[in-house]
Amino acid sequence: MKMMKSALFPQVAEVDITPLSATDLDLVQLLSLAHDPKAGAVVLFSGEVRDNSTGKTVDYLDYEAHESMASKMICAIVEEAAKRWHLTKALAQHRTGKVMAGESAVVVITCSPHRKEAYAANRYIIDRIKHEAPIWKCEYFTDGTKEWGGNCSCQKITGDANKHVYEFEDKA
Amino acid sequence: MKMMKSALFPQVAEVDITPLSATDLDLVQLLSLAHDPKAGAVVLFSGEVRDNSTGKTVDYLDYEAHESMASKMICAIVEEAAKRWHLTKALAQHRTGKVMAGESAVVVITCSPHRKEAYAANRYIIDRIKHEAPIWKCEYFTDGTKEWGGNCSCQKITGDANKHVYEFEDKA
Amino acid sequence: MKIKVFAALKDYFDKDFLLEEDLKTIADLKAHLAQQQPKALALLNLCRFAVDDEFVALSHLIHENDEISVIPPSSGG
Amino acid sequence: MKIKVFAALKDYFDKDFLLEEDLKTIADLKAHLAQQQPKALALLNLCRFAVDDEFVALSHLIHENDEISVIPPSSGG
Repeated sequence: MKMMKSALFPQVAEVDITPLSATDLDLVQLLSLAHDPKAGAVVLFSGEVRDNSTGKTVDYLDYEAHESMASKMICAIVEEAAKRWHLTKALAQHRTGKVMAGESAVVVITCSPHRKEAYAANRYIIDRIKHEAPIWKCEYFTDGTKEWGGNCSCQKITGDANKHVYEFEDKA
Repeated sequence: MKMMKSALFPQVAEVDITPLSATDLDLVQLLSLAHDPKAGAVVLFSGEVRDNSTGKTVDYLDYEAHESMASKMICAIVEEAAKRWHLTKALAQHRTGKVMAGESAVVVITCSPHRKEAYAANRYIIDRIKHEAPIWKCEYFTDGTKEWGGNCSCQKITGDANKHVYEFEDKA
Repeated sequence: MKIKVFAALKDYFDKDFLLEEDLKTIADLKAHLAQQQPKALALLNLCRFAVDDEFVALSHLIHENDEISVIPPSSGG
Repeated sequence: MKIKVFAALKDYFDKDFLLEEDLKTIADLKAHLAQQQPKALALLNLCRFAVDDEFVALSHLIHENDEISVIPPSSGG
């Protein structure tokens, strides 16, 4: 699947990757794909599996996705951000399956002539993916227990588990 | 030179790199140095040489630095950010000498358990380095002309070429 | 209709199954699932529903051959 | 005193040179440099001065063996 549709956003070079990956995210390859001599600013975010959660030692996470919906949603979020912030390139890729502590679960790369836009778009993309994409983590601890990842705490503010508070909005 | 002094910031693991580099910035090596299983969020900024500036095609930039002052200042900025945002790791490295269009001139990596702090600290570090570190670029164009890089436009607001406006402040 | 459930919902339901009941709307489906597995009610109340990969409202009318996904709140990233 | 200049200042001065003049303060040094190279005045007005790698004010008293850096506004990154 193409992350970018050049027909819609001719200013955005296509980055030909899948938004979901069942194997290790290759940050080096993704960085080189996002490389663009027209972009003065490149921002990469990597969300990595922490070695502890709620006081317990994490062995690994297992990510489940509604694959067709998550793929479409990630592409749409990246495209919207690319348009809104006039990015020269943008991509996002999320792991599925077993991700060990210390490994990357999600990567977002945004490229722009100026750094302000690259940061803002990057934050927008990761916040929306985390809040909205139908992807779920199950934490497996070294003590043999497991736990489905809780959703965000936005519900305390919005009163709806599917309505979210976005920190990027005041920066857009 | 150590980017981090663990005696001052025992929560920050030392990253043993020089803040200035006369050779290619090795983003892959820097990313692997910054890797930390306690950090859920890794943000990398790469400032790259654009292939055009003021309507002309850029061949390369040549970066000059007051090396001792720039090195100390970059270290101090990174340490301050690490302390302020409780980063698990942080590093910054700026090129000196000839940097071709498309190559990276400066890299900042920030690691934190949560992404908000990693983004804010990253932005803080690059903004302060760009505004304050005694480093200067000279642009060499393909038409054979050259031009010393202008400083930022903060003076229009502050009335002083050495007083700057920081976009990160409202997010700290 | 074919039902697909995800994540913690699989502690209560098979990951996909067929329903032959006469359910008119998504709200009817939700009530039916809660009746089958009362302990899943709190989680079902947090879920969104999708038909053919598009989110739909509780008032959405179900067609016989719809494939309906029950989507818990996201916990990716 | 030893003077070091950087970046565009090198279009007007050697990158380092010795000054034997009797200059009491950094302000005196700045005036002296502007007198030597009037075209550099606009740039000198934007510069900061550092002694032994520390920025100093224009009122700073110069010592005989000081190494003084004239620092144009940054344009790194």
